[in-house]
Amino acid sequence: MIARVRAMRPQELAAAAFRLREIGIVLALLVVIVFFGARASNFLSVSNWQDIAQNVSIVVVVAVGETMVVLTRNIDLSVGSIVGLCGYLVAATLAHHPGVPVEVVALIAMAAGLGLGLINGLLVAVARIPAIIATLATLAIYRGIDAEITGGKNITASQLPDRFLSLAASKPLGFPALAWIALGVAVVGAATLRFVPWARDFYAIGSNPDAARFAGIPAGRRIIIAFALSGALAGLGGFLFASRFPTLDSGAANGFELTVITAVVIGGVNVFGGSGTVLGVVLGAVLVATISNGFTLLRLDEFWKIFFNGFAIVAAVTIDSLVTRRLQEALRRRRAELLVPSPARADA
Amino acid sequence: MHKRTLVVLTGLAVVVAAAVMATLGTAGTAKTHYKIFILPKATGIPVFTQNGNGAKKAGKELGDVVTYNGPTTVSGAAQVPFINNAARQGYNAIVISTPDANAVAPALKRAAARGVKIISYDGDTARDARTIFVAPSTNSLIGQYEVQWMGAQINYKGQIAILSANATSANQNTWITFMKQELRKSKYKNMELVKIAYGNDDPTTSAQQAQALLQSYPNLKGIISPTTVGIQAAAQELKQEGKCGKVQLTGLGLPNDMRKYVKSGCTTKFGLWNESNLGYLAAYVAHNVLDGKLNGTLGQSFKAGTLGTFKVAKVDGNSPVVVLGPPLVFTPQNIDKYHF
Amino acid sequence: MKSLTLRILLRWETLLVVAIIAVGIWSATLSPFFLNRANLLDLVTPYVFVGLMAFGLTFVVITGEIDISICSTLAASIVSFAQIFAAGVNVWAAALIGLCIAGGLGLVNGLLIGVLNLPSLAVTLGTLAAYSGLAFVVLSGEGVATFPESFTKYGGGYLAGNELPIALLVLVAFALGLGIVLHGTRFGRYLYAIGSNREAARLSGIPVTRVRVTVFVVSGLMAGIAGLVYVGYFGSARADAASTSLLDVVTAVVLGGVGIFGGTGSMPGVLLALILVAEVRSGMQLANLSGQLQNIVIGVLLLAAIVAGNLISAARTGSRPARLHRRRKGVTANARADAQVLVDSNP
Amino acid sequence: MSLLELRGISKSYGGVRAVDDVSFGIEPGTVHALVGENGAGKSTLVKLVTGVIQPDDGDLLIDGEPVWIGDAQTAHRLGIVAMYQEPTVFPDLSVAENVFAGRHPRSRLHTVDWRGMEDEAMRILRELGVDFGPGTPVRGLGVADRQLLEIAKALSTNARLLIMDEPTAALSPNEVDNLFATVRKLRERGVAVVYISHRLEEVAALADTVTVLRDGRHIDTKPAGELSQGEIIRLMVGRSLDALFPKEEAEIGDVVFRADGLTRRGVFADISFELRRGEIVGLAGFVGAGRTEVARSIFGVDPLDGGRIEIEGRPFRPRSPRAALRRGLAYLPEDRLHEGLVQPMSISDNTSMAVLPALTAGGFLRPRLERSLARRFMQQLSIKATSPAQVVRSLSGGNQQKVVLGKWLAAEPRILILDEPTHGVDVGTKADVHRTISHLAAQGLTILLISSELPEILGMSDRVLVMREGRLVTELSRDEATQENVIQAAAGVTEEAA
Repeated sequence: MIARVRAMRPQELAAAAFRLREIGIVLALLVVIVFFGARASNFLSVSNWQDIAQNVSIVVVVAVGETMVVLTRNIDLSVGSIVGLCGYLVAATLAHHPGVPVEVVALIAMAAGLGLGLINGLLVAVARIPAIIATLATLAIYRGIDAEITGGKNITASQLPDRFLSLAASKPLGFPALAWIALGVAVVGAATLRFVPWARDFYAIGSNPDAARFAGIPAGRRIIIAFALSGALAGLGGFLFASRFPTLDSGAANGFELTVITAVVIGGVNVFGGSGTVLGVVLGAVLVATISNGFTLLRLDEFWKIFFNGFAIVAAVTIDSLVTRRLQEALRRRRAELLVPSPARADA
Repeated sequence: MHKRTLVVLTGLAVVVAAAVMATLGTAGTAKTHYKIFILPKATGIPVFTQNGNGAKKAGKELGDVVTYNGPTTVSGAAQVPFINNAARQGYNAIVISTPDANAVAPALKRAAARGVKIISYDGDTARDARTIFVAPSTNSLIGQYEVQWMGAQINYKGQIAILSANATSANQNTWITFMKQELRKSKYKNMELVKIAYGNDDPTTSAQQAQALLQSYPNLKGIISPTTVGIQAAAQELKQEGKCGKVQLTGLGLPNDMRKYVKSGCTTKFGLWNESNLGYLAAYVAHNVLDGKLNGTLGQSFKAGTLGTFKVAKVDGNSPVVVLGPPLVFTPQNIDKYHF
Repeated sequence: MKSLTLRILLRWETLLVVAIIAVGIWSATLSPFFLNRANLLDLVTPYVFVGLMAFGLTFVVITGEIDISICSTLAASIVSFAQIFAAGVNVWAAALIGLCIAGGLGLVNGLLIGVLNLPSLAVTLGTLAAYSGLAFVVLSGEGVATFPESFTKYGGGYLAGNELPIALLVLVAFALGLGIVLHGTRFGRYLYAIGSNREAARLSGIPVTRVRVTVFVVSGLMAGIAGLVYVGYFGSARADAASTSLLDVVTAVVLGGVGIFGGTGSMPGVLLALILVAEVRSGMQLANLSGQLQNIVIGVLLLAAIVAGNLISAARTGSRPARLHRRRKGVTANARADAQVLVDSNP
Repeated sequence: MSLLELRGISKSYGGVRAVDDVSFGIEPGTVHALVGENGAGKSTLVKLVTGVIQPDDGDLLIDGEPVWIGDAQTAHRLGIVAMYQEPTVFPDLSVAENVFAGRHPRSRLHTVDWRGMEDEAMRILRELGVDFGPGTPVRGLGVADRQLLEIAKALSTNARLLIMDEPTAALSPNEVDNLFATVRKLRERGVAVVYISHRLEEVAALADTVTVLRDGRHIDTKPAGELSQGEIIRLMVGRSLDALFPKEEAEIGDVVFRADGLTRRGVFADISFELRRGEIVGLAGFVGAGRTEVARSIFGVDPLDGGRIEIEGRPFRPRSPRAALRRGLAYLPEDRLHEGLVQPMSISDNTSMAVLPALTAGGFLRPRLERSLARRFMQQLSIKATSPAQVVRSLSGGNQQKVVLGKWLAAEPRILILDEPTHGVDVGTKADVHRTISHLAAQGLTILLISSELPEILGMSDRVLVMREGRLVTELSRDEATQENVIQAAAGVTEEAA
């Protein structure tokens, strides 16, 4: 196999590298399923996988938004706070006006999220604040607003209408409702990143910002759209979060951004932007959730999950950079063979 | 734009921002009898809000200024700035419930050194860091009752788990010790305590811990949750997994929170106490300590407004303690009588 | 005649002093207790550990990198220190081991970023979670709090009639020491050179890799020292220690005038910025504002610091305020070509 | 009427006349070669035409109409596309998307029409006779394929004028033939191609008309048939040797530096030469001959795949610039802006940067010492600045170059490699630098002078080495060397073809 790889022309190597990441995650997923399946009796049970699907659905919805931001070589740390804030908005709206249909409340959450994302976009694209600092600040600011609105009076599940509470429990066709919603978001997200022109520009901006500007792509406006979408999907994530954990306090979804970024990085989205697919991110999210579920079933300490998330990010980034370095090496070696400067040619 | 004007502008902006913050500040310090600072484990948890309201009611009767504030997340370290601030603002007494007895001890001792009287309630602090501990009920009773309620519901057979709050919380650990003592009795010989999980009084974590319990112990028969946040999260989790009735639930919970779950059979018996009375009593204890009538010697007695007289005693090895009374028991039949 | 950069730096520090005075006046109106000597001296004490971490982060940011794993490094090192101490080891020996662990965690970051040239944001984001996980595994839940007074006095102890906090002396000592290292030594000059133009620094014979690894070790060590002061002040070592302090540390560094793309910044600036953050926090505490609301004000302060920095640098050089994109490290072939094309256009 | 006409175009940088009153026209459907030494103004003209910079005076006319090309986008709209030695692409995207980045073909529903895009890309690629498909990720493409991609991109915006600046520098022989076939196809489609190359045999094989530039002035424009390679060389050279090169006589000592068989796969191969104390050795050759790459490998910046180096008789393995400096070897980089100086730092900080270990006591800086060092070189190299504390960014190009020179002289090297030391600086600075170089050589410093300016090479060097396409082709003594034979060696033109 190694001989074949070395013989491959760099073009095939690059195409293979493109697919490598998704294949890699699927392989890792199979290994994990076999490992935990053997050790924990109820790991392969339907109800367990329904739990996994349910837990992963919120991560996927928010990760699709985060992916769009990371593609443009930025990062959005504030998604955790947006989920918490919009989650509380959903609960508060339903508690005070139980009559409002659930779908409208979801749209309200997405609209609120969109607004918060827009602010992130303006801070990064217009005020020229580096994304890491801007979203670190808005992480704290949105969490503060969340605490101010909650003002110490948590909304408990008992105040929420049953129609909303039953959403998380319902499993149409055996597949949790939240997971259906996440699937829809992933499909729409993948389609957008594939077929919508301004979404394709995210890739160009992340891959080579100078060339993108040169090709006439309005980088600033595109980045604002990316942050706005990330905020909107985090808002929808807030809606799902509130239905899954109906008792909300101002600390809801604290640190959730780390889980989301783990899924995005493991999912093969390049930290420097320019490459990454929604399929990869969904697979990455499922892998993380499966391992976390496996840890629970093995009654491992809760905190190994946090350690695993961190370790996975570092490992994914290291593998990513080694693969690209190996590819450039192959390119240079191949070009060297072609370029044998023979003195004879000069005197022709 | 010339550099110098630019910098002056930025300087001005900062000064204006500072002025805006001034209008935000709301505290005023009116001089009345005593100033008492109520510091809960965290604001936002309904039971602690009710403690605060009870204390304020007592404050009105006693003519004291009662302030209720605290961190939004449950952590001992987060309470330290509030303790220092209360001392600095000249409060006469701090009435504190803490999730981490040791984390707050140094700050409380510093405050005491400045003449501030320290009273603990609900979550006790290190013994040498407070004058009197106001207990909602006799700890041993709470521990025994919860095991008895659970035993009755699963007719004394099967695996059970405990979903607690913080691992460092004194009241939780005391109740759990008494639960273990109760479980050693022959009546409970085929009931097995398999796991103690910690939800840190955070609704989301408690729900995740409850789901983890159900997943990692497929044939679990019952969950005891001695915290109002934990019992409510566990009930919601059982409802979502459709396991109400299959896995019994008991512990300490607020009637308003649990009414819906009692009606849908997720729990048939749980207990608590009147949280506002607990706050009311704690405020009276603080007032009497400041008057010098109480200084923590056993046997001293005092009148706590409408609640009658209480005596300082040594209870379950902890002293000096003032106990509110026996726990209330809520059942599907009497749940509608209580509205807190 | 002072050079241009010195004048601007001074201008930034004087701005901080003005802000400190303004916030002081505001806090005084809130409570008569604010202006008494004991209170003023005690103002910074709860944030000394934030300042020590900010000093470590300043070294990293000046070289053009970032380290957001410092709070988890602090947590992991103090829980290890606590467990070793609880196992009966003398407190100072245990503290030394804790520091070595903190330095070791910093070294891991340094090797991944300095030697393997991985992006520092992604790596330290990963180690933020990994080290926090380690901290909880070492000491989940039950905090250790039986530390002797002889140790905790450096965090929470007082001198001179119970008014002068020892922690303040620790902070000033480190500010002086590290300030000398940064502004007065060869190592410090290397940081500014690498932060401004890493390629030119390498061509000038500066041991770039060794320096970049070292700054992350320094950042780790300072998180370790901050941890010891934290334990002293709060009296207990828990795995979730300093989990909400990242915002304050980053604000102290950025508000202190340290350019986020590297190459600029001074230790006095960061110290003044820390005092300002501490003052704002304690003022808001006096106004009984909740911890979360305080975070809003600090978050706005952080954003304002960057915008002001952008405006000043734009005014000073008249160029576009700041790059919209961080240049992808490891300049690829075609990027060099761009550089080649443009080099002739502005001699 | 010509597609693009330059009329009286002039452009100068800080006193240096880069382009001086140039006028000529480029006809559609022709390959128009632009030749001249480095610094003759070729790349400045390219930047003028592609809107990167604007002329001081004179007009650019498209189809006879005067136009003002304010930026790259305007040039694009006018159909002018430039292609550089290393094409700028989106490495993470596929070939088709690289061609249509920012202007994806839309389907009826305003979505990206992938099939249409790939078909269109396939059509263009087929026309260029390319062997990779539209779906290939660009990250895996070599330089030659990336150039074809740039051409495809130009065709997709139906560009009318394609400028190719040294396109064959990094190509293998059959890749060059492939490129020629493509250029001929473009010509048939009526596209005008401006072909800039120092490889005169390529110019002879491909170009319809040739324009020769020298010292920024337009010398002549003639149909290719009427100019032999030798005549082109004679027009290219003959720069006035007006600048009097004060070459002090230096007594040449024994061998200080010996390199043999230096090789870096795909860049340069078996380079062997010796340098003697007090000697100035000129290293001539065109852009892409590998001179800078050799210097960077010797100085430890880039890796070295083979060969041995001896400094003062002792073997030297170039691991890093730091190791080279410790052995008394210094390298003044070609790219002053990015590799020579740290712009935001002061003159004294930059001057002392390479010698900090010597200037510090126990690791502590001694600013007084640094300032006096800086003053010494400001005075020695007559650098015009207010004080050593002045930020380098605010200095003129010439003064910046002197600061870089001062920085490396401060390192008191025994062997100094200078890479284009007077590139793009005013005449005054050039004379100062030359005076300093020859003075240092007289004091026993060994200098390897890499330069693309023939008068400088001939005027300053005791010996001249010439490199072409990664090989050392000839060595000429000071007396043998003339502008013609150096250029001929560099361009690979033999006697009989002249």
